[in-house]
Amino acid sequence: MTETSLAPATLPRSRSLLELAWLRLRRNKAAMVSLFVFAAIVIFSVLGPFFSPHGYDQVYGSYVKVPPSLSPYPKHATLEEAMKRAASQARLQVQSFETSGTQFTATLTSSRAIDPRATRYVDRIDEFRNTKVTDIRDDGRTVVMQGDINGQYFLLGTDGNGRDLMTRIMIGGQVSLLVGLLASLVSLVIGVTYGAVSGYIGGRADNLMMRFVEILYSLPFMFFVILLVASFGRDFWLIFVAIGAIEWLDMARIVRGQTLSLKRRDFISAAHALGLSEGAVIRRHIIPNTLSPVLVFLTVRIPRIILLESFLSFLGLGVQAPLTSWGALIKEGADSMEAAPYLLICPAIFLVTTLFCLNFIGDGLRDAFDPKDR
Amino acid sequence: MLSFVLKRLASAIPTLFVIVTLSFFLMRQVPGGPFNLARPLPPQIMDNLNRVYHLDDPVWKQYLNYIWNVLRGDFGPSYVYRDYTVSEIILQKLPYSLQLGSMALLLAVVGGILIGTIAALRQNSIVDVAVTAIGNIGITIPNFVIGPVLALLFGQTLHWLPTGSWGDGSFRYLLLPMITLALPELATFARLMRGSMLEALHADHIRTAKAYGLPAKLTIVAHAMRAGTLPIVTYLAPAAASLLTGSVVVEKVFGIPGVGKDFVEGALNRDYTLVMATVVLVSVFIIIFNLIVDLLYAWLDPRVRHD
Amino acid sequence: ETVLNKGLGGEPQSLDPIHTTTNIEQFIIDDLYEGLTAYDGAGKVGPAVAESWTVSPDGLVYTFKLRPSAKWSNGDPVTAEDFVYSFRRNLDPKEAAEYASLSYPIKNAQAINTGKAAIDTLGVKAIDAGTLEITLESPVPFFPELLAHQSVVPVNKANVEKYGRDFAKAGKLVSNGAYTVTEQIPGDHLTFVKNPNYWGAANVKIDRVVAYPSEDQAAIQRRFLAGELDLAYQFQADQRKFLQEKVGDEVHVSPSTSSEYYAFDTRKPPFDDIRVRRAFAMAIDRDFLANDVLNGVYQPLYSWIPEGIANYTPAKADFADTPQLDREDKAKELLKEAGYGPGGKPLKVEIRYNTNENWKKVATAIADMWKGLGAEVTMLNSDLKSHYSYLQQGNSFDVTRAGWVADYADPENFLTLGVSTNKVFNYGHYNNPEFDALMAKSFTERDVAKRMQILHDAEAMLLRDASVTPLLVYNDPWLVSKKVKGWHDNLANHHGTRFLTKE
Amino acid sequence: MQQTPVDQATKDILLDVSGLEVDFSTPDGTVKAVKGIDLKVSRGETVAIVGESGSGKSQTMMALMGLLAGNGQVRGSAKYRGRELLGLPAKELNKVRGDKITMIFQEPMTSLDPLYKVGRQVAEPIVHHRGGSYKQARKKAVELFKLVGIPHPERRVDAYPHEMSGGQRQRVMIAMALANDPDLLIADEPTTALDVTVQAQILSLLADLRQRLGMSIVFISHDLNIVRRFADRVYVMRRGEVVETGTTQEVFDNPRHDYTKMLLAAEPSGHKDPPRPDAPVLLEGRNIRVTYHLSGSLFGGHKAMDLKAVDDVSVRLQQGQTIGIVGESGSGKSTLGRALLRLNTGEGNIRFDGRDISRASVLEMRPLRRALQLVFQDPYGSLSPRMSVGSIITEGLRVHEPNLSAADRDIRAIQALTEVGLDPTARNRYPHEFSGGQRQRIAIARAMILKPKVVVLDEPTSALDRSVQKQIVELLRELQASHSLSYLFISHDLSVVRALSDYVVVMKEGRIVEEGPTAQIFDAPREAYTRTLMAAALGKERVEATGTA
Ligand SMILES: Nc1ncnc2c1ncn2[C@@H]1O[C@H](COP(=O)(O)OP(=O)(O)OP(=O)(O)O)[C@@H](O)[C@H]1O
Ligand SMILES: Nc1ncnc2c1ncn2[C@@H]1O[C@H](COP(=O)(O)OP(=O)(O)OP(=O)(O)O)[C@@H](O)[C@H]1O
Ligand SMILES: [Mg+2]
Ligand SMILES: [Mg+2]
Repeated sequence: MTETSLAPATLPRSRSLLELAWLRLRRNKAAMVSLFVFAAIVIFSVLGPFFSPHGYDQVYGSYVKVPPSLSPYPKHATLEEAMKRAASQARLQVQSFETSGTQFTATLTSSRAIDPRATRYVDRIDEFRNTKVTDIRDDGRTVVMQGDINGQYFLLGTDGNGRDLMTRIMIGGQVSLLVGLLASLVSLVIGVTYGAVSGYIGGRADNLMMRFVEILYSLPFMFFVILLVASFGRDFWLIFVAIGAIEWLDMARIVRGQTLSLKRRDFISAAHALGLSEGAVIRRHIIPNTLSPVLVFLTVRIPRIILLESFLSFLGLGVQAPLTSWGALIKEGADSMEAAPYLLICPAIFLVTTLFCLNFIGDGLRDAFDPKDR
Repeated sequence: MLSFVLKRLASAIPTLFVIVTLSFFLMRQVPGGPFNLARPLPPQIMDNLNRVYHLDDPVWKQYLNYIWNVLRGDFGPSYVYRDYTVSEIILQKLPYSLQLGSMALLLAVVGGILIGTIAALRQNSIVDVAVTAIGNIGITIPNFVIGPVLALLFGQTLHWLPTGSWGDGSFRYLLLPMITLALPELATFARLMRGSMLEALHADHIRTAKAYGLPAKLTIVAHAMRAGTLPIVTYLAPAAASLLTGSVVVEKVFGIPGVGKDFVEGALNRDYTLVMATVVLVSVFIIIFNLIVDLLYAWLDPRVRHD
Repeated sequence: ETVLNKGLGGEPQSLDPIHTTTNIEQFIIDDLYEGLTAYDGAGKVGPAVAESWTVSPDGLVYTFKLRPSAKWSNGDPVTAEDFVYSFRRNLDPKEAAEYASLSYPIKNAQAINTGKAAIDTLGVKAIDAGTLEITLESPVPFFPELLAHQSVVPVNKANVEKYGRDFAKAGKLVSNGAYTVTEQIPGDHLTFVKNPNYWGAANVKIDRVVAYPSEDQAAIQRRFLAGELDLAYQFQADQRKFLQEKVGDEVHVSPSTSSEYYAFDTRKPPFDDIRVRRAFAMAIDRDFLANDVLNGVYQPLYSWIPEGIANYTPAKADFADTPQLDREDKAKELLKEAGYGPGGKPLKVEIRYNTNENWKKVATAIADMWKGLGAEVTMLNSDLKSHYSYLQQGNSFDVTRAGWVADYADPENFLTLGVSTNKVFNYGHYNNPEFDALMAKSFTERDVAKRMQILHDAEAMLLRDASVTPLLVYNDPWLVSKKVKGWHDNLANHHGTRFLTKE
Repeated sequence: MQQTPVDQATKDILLDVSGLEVDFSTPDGTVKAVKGIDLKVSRGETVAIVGESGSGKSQTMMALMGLLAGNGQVRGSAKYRGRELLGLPAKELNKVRGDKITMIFQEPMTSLDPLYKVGRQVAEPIVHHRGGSYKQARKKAVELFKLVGIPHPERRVDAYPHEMSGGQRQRVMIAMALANDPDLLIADEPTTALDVTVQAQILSLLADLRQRLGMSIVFISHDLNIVRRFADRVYVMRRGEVVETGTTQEVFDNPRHDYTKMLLAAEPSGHKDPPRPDAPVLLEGRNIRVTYHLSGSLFGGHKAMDLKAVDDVSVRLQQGQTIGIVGESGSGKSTLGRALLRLNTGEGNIRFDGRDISRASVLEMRPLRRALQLVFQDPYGSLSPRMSVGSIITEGLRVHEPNLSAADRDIRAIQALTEVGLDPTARNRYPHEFSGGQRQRIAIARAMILKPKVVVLDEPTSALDRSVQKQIVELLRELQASHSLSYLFISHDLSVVRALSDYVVVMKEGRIVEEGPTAQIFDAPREAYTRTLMAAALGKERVEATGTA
């Protein structure tokens, strides 16, 4: 194996560390499938609303809390009831009501002459549309109206305000994914840097830096958030400030701990001997070797951050209604978990699936960056 | 070592002081006071209340007063729970939180380490995937879902366990809240453990242990797990602090008389003195546990001792 | 021993009557203390410690005859002196009692409470041990109702003086009600046991009450369904149907004297224009809110004052009987007149509400309705303290959510929110001298029917000007086990345990 | 110490390896590390395996002990007393491993658990296989430490691995391997970090055990002198194959294969002339002291004390000079080397290129690092485990030649690897995927790629076979000649020291006991300690002389 003097061109390329990691990641089936599913969820959340027939804030008064269904609403059995509702708004009585296919015919009566504009009362409710008066009898005291049944799909049902849950999950996904990924990225960058620097410098600086972490740990977070709202308004980006401000603390402690043992290792001395700057030693030697717990911890924290966002919105920070997030949807769903379990289950499935993907990706990355793991 | 501990404890005093000061002023910057009720109080009565509680003094004066009182061990009366001083409230509730929290902590640590180790040993097997799955569910499904579901299932439906209340403090009453409280941390510990175990198992000295025919158990427990628990140990401090000081959700869902609720309610009620007490409580926990963790870390890893 | 397990719906903030503010404490006070008058099991105010009373012709002097058999839990008799002490304590500025203002009708009360008069000038006098005389500043027709309030029950002077601030703790408290408190573990439970010295002890059937403060409504519901609670206050609004399917008539909802409303800021455009306010008020489909969004624990409210107050017929908003669709047409017209809407000035409206699932749902639905008027509606939530302190400091807003629960069953208690001098509660700063005049007049009118008519007119005026628009009235939701007998749903939401029995 | 050749047919065969193949999968294809070798060891026999670095010696042993890395695969057969070891479940294997068969790893530095005291690690297999308490086992450990010549054994059992010198750790491993009186001892380069006196002591200890207990030894070594004195039979390996085998005498006297011939011929030779006397002093350390604070045990035991690892040592390194540093293991050589480069907390006055650097800050030191390089004694530990070899080697270039393009850096890396005799295709592999000798060369390449002025070489050739060693020595010489480099050469291999250095410093217990020009130290040592050192080495040479005659 020695004495090779091949020209560089015929040698396999020297690959960067990221490339090597990617090569290994690609072989990890679970991670690749997860990456795929995750991408699908992202696409679903980002592009979904453009294809959804419902707006995320569109209220369907007739369909409050209807359960998921593969067939369109309105359900046949409810139609007559709906017509009665519409008629009573128009001060009319329903004499007869029939449907055929997607058409309905209703005969309405009143003690006085009926204004033909009464069709708008029928059109007004979500079940019917295109209602026309086809016959007027009894000096206008009886009218026959015809129109279409307005079939609409709510695959995942509707929420307590009569809004399509699926569209809301899409919108919520955008918010949650953005917050979850971005805020954890923020906390990752701050936490890892801070922890590595603190542990690496050690001594007095470390002591001071860790005391600072303790101080941040102990400050009443809720006041911090309320104050943030009170003094800076409700800027969406404040969420990252608020979440970032606390989430990096654990990360910093973990990285610091790892750094303390790492910095005694010979390869760190070797890096010094090469003349690497302190920053480079931390960046190139310390941090990559803390990667395993960091990646794992990160994937564990993302759901926490997503749920934390819903807590922030409780304090007035975070997304404002009618915008929503998975955390908020789950919270809403939890309130009626017995009466309308799908309100909890549907968003939870998305969150759990996402987390699963992130976990497998995280594990995959961990393995990919651990050269001993093959 | 003793001098290290003493030094750290000494440095805790300025730390605490900074925490108290920052919290105090932070709190006063926040809109709304303890007496801004949903049922508004007439101005005359508001004046009386502010006068009685010295809320009409300038903030710096209130601060000095507060510090002076705290130094004498008086944390003041609660603005909301009018019959009690905050010390009474905390001292009355803390034991419940500590009992439940320490059980949950034990469950989380022991369970997490065990599960994580098993998953690492069976990397990428069904067991691993199952453990990962359970862990993920423990982390993703928030406690405000897990708690009610457990209570619904085991309490309301099956009638095996009470759905809530501290009751006589027996295990029957504590089981569900303990699980709810521990689950997310248990899952976190398990995930961390799995990762660090995988790394530890690849170390060369594990090869040595194998070469010397040490049984797998000993190799794993003594050699791999010791290295593997290091990241867990660091996470222990915040986890312990948060578990031991209770959780507002678990306390509400199961009707546990702990201090966890006071953290959130205190803030929402602007119960300044109670909030300050909880801040001090958390900082004391954090400081002590960080110290313990640093000692534990040094004990586990001799290489960091000379720092 | 009969034990009643009760879910209170929240943690009491104090057992000292003068520092209680919510109905959670009211439930406790009802069991522990008894005032001169009190609510019975059906929610009617009647004699309690005061056996009977007389009113002077000018309506200023009330003379109460105390029940000789009324005793403290330590066996001492309840005397007029105790009441004098308690009234003075309630008004002592050093005590800073939250509900002191409720006693302001008493002579010199306000002056004392604001530190302008000595405490012994209060118009409450003990004629002898069994006779109490209360003099008022001006006639208050609903004074007996006031005296049933939780803040004016008596405390035991010796007890208070002995323990100071600690007197109201379990084991120390000496009370004069049907029960005494023997144990309190904050956050877990309170135990009351029957007070053998209570004058009506013979009729008290439940020996012990364990009250759980649980404030988590879902948890209360679970505990009730698991049979751990016999009686529970408050379940989640939208669970009513679900619960009714499950436990049928154990679910009780009965209207309360409360109002859930939106207030418009009348100080600035667009809501300085009455037409805009009226348009917005009309466009709200209150039936949809009550029946579909909140699913049954609320009822639509078209009047400012809810139904049920004795001798009073609420005034309804003029659009109450118009079909929703026509109201919307009318609203659009009004807006057009005012120069808003398509072609006119843009309408940007922000709804403020304090964080709460129900208020969020309501705001969402209303925002959707107002969008139909061509308004651009946003929502803004904050925590309760931030929300109310913002309003109470007189800050400006567009529309805000607020609620009012009557302290006593009189229309005045609602209408006072619209008085222009009321800087704190009148969030929208409604300022109508005519209305103020009507209100002033109502205090001097001694004839009940006439007085009620005046108040009715005032209410109609308030609704017409639409500075506030009522939305819903809360139905007090109770879960009452079949085992509990003697339960009467009532407007005042008073349910003293002494009126109940349990099998 | 001459052994009579043992007739293997008459002895029962203890270990029988046949057709053993080891493959490793890497991103750039499969590495065939061992390509079907046969090997037999009889009772009481010492079999030596010599051969090129990276030829698969260590991996053969790993394979039969069931210790291959995750990406490795083994085929073939390896029988111990007729029992197939390959594919045996761990439980069964554990009855043999550590009890009947023990192994001394090539890199003792990383083979010990950093979290446990060394005494406890030695005790573990004793307790496990022999029973008894840890207390008794600890006593045995102390004895063993004494046996392998660790000073202050009572105290040293309570040291952690990172507190011990390279040689001390190696002896801990040896102690561990001997603890259970094994049937078969696999010793992979067991004496590389030991000075000649200790080496001799260890070897005679092994010989004694073999005699007394009938222990068999598989002895992997680059030191042909030792092999010759110590082994009964020899296998010569190259590129994963056994190219020649026979009794020691046959192989040494009558090598058949070209590679064997080359190996035997490749003795370090020549000598170095001192630099011109007026050559500038490049690096000078005066009164260097390094003290380690040994904390006392927490619960009584022993008291805290200060260990003077380097005690008032001064060295002057001229341009173009090579100073050899020799001395017993644990005498402070490595510590001194690090102190001179300001890599530990040494005190004293250090001047580089006329500049006082003893107080220089990290920042001020940085530009100088390029000129001051170090090859660590423990190459494995000094290579970042998560970096590919390509990036490890070019790391210095990133710092000191930041304008170099990635492609240029890669070309330099290929050059450097080729120079130290490594296959440049291995750039994308990680340190743990190399053999001991390969890692050592990676470490050398990393230092030399920067074209430094002063290099501290801490045992740079200990894991290299003669042929590669020669190549490296030539390389060092060449670079020195062309760039007039200065070396501080720390080594136990006196023949290399003699061939490379023009000045020798002898250390003992942190102090310099003697120093002078190479010839003077080797031919006319003054101090008693130097004399014993030389005696041990010369004794070797005498054997050599008779052997080659
Ligand atoms: N995990 C691995 N992945 C890929 N290749 C490996 C791995 N481990 C060892 N090798 C390769 O296997 C070959 C044999 O290595 P081995 O350690 O047996 O060599 P050796 O003969 O002991 O050499 P040395 O004398 O330098 O220690 C080497 O070329 C090495 O690069
Ligand atoms: N971190 C440390 N803590 C305590 N003692 C140490 C530490 N590092 C080294 N020592 C001790 O200092 C002495 C000198 O060590 P050094 O590594 O310099 O020896 P050496 O001459 O290089 O030996 P070898 O030839 O075995 O490598 C040894 O006794 C060693 O045990
Ligand atoms: Mg080897
Ligand atoms: Mg050394």
